[in-house]
Amino acid sequence: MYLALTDEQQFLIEAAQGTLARHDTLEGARSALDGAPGPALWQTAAEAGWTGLLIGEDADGAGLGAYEALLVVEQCGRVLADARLLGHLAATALLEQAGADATLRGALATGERRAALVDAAAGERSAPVQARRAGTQMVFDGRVRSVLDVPDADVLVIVGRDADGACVAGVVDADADGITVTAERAYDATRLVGTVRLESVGATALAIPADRTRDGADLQRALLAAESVGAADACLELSRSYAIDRFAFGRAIGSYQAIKHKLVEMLRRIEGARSLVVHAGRTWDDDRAAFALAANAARVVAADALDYCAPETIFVHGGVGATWEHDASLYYRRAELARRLAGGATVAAAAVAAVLLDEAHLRTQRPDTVSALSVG
Amino acid sequence: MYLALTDEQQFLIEAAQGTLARHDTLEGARSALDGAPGPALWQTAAEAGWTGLLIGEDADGAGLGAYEALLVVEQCGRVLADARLLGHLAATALLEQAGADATLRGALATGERRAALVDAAAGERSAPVQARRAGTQMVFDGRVRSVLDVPDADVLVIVGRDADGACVAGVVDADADGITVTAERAYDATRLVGTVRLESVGATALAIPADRTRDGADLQRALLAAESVGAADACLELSRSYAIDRFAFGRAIGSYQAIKHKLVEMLRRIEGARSLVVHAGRTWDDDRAAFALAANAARVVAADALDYCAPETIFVHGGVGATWEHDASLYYRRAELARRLAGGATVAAAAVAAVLLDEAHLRTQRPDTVSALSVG
Amino acid sequence: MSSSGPENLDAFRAQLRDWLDANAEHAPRRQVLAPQDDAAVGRWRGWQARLADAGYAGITWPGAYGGSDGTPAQRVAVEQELTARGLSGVFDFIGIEMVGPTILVHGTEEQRDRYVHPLLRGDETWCQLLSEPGAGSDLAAVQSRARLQDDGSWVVNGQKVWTSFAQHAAFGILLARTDTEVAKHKGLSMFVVPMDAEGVTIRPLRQITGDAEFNEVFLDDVRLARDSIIGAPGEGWRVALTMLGFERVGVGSGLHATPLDRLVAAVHASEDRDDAGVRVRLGQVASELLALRHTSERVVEEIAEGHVPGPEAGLIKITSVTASLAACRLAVDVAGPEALVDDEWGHQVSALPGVRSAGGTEEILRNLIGERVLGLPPEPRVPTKAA
Amino acid sequence: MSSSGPENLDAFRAQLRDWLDANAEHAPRRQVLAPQDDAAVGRWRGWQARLADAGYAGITWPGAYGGSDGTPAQRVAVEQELTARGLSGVFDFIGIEMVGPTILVHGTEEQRDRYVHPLLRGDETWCQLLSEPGAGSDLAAVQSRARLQDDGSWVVNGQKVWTSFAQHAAFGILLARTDTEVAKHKGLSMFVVPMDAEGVTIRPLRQITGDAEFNEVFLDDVRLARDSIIGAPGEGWRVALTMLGFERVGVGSGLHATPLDRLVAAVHASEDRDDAGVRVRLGQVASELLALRHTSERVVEEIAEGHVPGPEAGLIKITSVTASLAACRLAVDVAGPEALVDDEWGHQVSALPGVRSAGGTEEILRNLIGERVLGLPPEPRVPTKAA
Repeated sequence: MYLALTDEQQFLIEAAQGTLARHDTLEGARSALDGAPGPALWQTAAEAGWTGLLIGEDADGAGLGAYEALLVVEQCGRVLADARLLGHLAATALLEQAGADATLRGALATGERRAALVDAAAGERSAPVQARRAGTQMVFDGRVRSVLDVPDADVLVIVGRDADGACVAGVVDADADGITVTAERAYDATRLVGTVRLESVGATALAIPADRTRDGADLQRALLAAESVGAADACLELSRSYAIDRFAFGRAIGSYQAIKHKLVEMLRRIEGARSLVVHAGRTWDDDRAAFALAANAARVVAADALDYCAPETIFVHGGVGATWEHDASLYYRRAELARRLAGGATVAAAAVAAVLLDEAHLRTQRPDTVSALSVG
Repeated sequence: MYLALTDEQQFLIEAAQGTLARHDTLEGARSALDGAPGPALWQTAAEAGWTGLLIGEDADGAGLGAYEALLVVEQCGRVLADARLLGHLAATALLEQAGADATLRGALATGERRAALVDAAAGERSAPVQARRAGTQMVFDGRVRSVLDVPDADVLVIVGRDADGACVAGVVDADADGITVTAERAYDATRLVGTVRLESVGATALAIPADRTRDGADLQRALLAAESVGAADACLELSRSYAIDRFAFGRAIGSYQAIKHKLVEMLRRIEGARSLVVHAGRTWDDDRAAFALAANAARVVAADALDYCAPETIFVHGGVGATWEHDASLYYRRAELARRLAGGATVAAAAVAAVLLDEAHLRTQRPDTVSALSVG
Repeated sequence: MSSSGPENLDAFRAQLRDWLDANAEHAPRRQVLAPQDDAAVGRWRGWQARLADAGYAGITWPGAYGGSDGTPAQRVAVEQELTARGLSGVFDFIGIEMVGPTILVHGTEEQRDRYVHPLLRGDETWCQLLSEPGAGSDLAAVQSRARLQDDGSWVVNGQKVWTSFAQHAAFGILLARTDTEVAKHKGLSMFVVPMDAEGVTIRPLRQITGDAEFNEVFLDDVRLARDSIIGAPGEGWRVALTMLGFERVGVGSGLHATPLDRLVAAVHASEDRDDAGVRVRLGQVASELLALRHTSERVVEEIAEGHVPGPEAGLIKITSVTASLAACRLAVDVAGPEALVDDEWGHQVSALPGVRSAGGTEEILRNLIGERVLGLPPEPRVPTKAA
Repeated sequence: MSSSGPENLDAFRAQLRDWLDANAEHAPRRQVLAPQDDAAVGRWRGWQARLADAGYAGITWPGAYGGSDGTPAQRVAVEQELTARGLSGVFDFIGIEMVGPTILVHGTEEQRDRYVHPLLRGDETWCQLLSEPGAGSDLAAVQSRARLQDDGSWVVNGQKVWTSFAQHAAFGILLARTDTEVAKHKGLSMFVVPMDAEGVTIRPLRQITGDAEFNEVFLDDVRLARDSIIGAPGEGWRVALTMLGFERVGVGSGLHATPLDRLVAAVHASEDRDDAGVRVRLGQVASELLALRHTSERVVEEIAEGHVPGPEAGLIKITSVTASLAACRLAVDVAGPEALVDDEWGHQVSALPGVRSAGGTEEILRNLIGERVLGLPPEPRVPTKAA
């Protein structure tokens, strides 16, 4: 509902739906649980131009903004397609911002190579990745768990903290000395996550202002939010169809308030989350300083929306919803893992509070500061 | 439901209901909001023998246990009667445990004098009350906010921490030097709460083992839990009657699942809370070391139960539930204030975690320790 | 003001800002709930007249009746600029959002001439006489009777509840039963009632806050002129649906929720500022409030583009109440129980439960959205009978 | 064992403890869900036989059929002592808790002699053939047909779902329609089906965990002997109600929820042990688990005192699932997402959503309790027609 998209955005969505429809991604998600290889979506993403969405036209990218990336990823989430875009898009956003080497960006834009983001900020509880400067290089040490899309990635963008506590970023080939990537088993088998160990890894420093190095991690959270909105919406659609078709005690079960109100609650949560995803998409281009708040808030509300919709979809379906063969179980697996990735939804909530309290603190120091929040 | 009471306990409940029915406590709660004096229930409590429930028969008390006190207070909660028992019973429990002066206990048992408990543990966020020994006396310094029943109390039982961090208790007349009590305005006008300031207050030391000095605060939380169960049960009864009598769109509203399932949810929460109140009552006599866990868990679940039942009772009633004249609003005021008293339900949850994690810690030190929790 | 387009809107907004710079001193500050004292109400009505005279009230209404022939986008711009400055809009939102548009649609030319312009300026304010003790959300069950007299006038008897601002209103818009022989919703008609007519008694109904935001209104043999009916006899249900449709469009509630900056300031000022649990809770509540704000903005954009939002816009009300209540409760938790009796948070804690049922219970709203938006089948019908 | 009273109970318990000291080595450990491998099942069935031979299964059943003529309090004592040691009880709880008592009530003398004792020992285990794809919670809508043959035997066709342990069962208890000319619930009858009969096909139904806890059972022209009917033809609904009543008494679920000590150990072992927010969450979840435990204990006490708990005991199941799920989710949150794929927590995260709908959806349970316990009016009836 509440659509306010440009024609180009609408076209992007429809093209994504068409592209994804060529794969049976749900059956792929199920068979992957039994060890079968999932559908090879990376090539599809490359052909559709998604791999280069955030890379400039100077390097064969589409030169689009986060909003378009979020719209594509929402469609992927709807059918549980994982094209390894969450790591790649977050990493390429930082490379683009740093104006990194055009050859590298070109290879990433066309999908010839695949990138992932290694940022301990994605898991606030981990010890931060340590960074020190050595000539023109940054040297990184540390260990980060459950990094999205990192197994088999070709290029790593690493974010760490230097001795002064400032955030710095670097880029390095994934097979460079000192990098060990171990794949983790994932509850949602569409996912590719791994633990990264960095031992004196020398990387090319990226020229990004300190207050913008977290944009990659925040973008990854916004992408997770968009994906969750898509998945939650698919849950609502599954539930809606079943509630109309299934009869119990002489009536369609959707005529009972218990079911009907539950579905409306799904809709309410999805609409709230979607509003924040849209808002995050817009701030990326229009007001980057506000992006962190928007992205983390989107992450919180979207994770809660999917967290509600996925298990309730099982319950609406009664016993059949809890069977292996039913798609509801796949969305449930998606929900349970997704809310814990990139540091988890709780860390995103803490990040929202941190932005707001830091701003309040500044206001008490300089009472004349006008806050974006004073509106409303 | 699930009654498993002795005949004596059943009699105590019925007697309490009869006694309380002689006052229009709900109308009293409403008119108190406009500044009218509430019903004078202290005398009633004294005549019913409730003031001496926890005081030994050697000092004219009933010599009963916490279970009986909880049952009486549950009945008070049901009709929003506040007889100032929460401060008095918690304070007298510590005096009884210490074998304090029989004359003092006798005056408290008969209701001639009224006691209150001043324990900063009731509000974990407050700085603790400082205690030091001076001869046979304890000297207390500190400030505690929102102390139950402390305005106009005659006797204060104070719990503080000495320089070693150990809990110690003392008793003192409320008009002693160095004590300042300021009444606070209360959202639920049946309540009497105040801020206590202690400046070098000399008090008679109470001989209570350090690990039992918190029993008073824990008992107060259990009493709040019992009271909340009574209030929540009354909310369910209000809602139930209305749901049966009120028709909308040609049907009693209780026939709609949205209303029916809400009322069943009230029942579910109330029964869970009641089980913990019963359990807390039993452990007081049977297994005092387990009382802290039981009392704080009861507090958490009962606060949540009332927190659910009171506003939902307003909503079940539609617009009329939100009017000044309707009793639902009085239970809502009770819920909002009660969950924040004695440190608040969140502090009780933290206390539950502390008990469990401390025990887990001990188990890792001495793996052969058998935990009460290993059952089930 | 009749042409639209972004350039025109920028010019409109610039002009509006200049006007506000010059006139804001006359505006009452925006408050969560309207104050009940007469002086404050008088000042607020004066501000409405000033807005109307400058063309900033009834923006989309026809110029012939005092409106500005403007666009929905301009209406939204006024709302945004007022909100940004923390200023109130019109006093009589019932008149402006619901009664005025309804009279414009269903009223006679004489009725439009008589009522619309004084309504717009706040010279005559309005109240709704719809709900009854036995018919809250279920308006088709209305029992108030209007009996046609031989001279074409009507005599009304009945009781209404949940009437906001009845004590200030010049007129009420009344739903009454004119025919008991037909199916429930077919026997209703809509009337204009002068609130000073003989037989009208207003009894304030106190809310949990202690304020009397609503009233009960008793109608005892109230005589109404022949031309006081809006639409034809028996068309009352259709007129009421039109009016409730306008209520839904009067979104706004999402923009009027608990201000996030005040919640953040409350946590910042408290001892719990650095408590990990409190920070996560703040982040969750703040995210909900932000979701609410941006959902409201999305709906406002829709309207600005000329779309009429679907019933799902009603979900904003649910989120508004739940998120605002969560915000208030967090603020009280960090400030301590005494905050329950202050004006900043305590008043809202008392007011919000009543807001949830205002304009129909949440259950009715969820039924409506489940059936109209999600296409779920209705409950089985229980045979209805006329009262 | 026929006399009761506390002294007798103490003696009973002492004797039981001695017996457990000597026999516990043969008992499988208590687990949240039953294992599916044949060796484990065999061992568990052996333990059931041992319990039965010692008089610790079917305690309240008549001695004539292998029971112990004992009291409900003794039955509770056995449950408590097993739980305290972390030991499993009987393997075939469907047989012991539901089928056995139903045959004792509605079966013929011949049926009791034939079925009850092997059932008690676990020599022959049982499954339920009640739910169907089109009749989950709504059993009266069962479509499986049993047609009477000229020789008095029956031929059954149909499909059943949610059948636990069908692959191990010697017999199933089957609800089928024997008369399509009467109102829905009047045309049903209950039968005993040998699971190795020709025409019976068992298809495992995998759950989210990946395990096949349930099965679909297809019945194609399955011929049943004349004496396989339990009760009279057309009495199936009454027999089913009796059986579901016994199910409700088989409380237990609250005692089998996520073990609190393991949750506490998980938090204690994590980096988040000192995080204020995590501690509050642990306190809340732990309090819910404790409420669940003590509510279960209260119901068990009721039973021990000879009362039959009301339908509200079913609420324990709801709390059990919600509190257990909250506990598992907290444990995974502190341990990290990899814990989702381990056996300790991940298996439960997968299993619990299915438990919630097992034995009827939560909506049905809430309707039942709302109507039977709170006395709320039922939904309006939709006219039913026979299949």
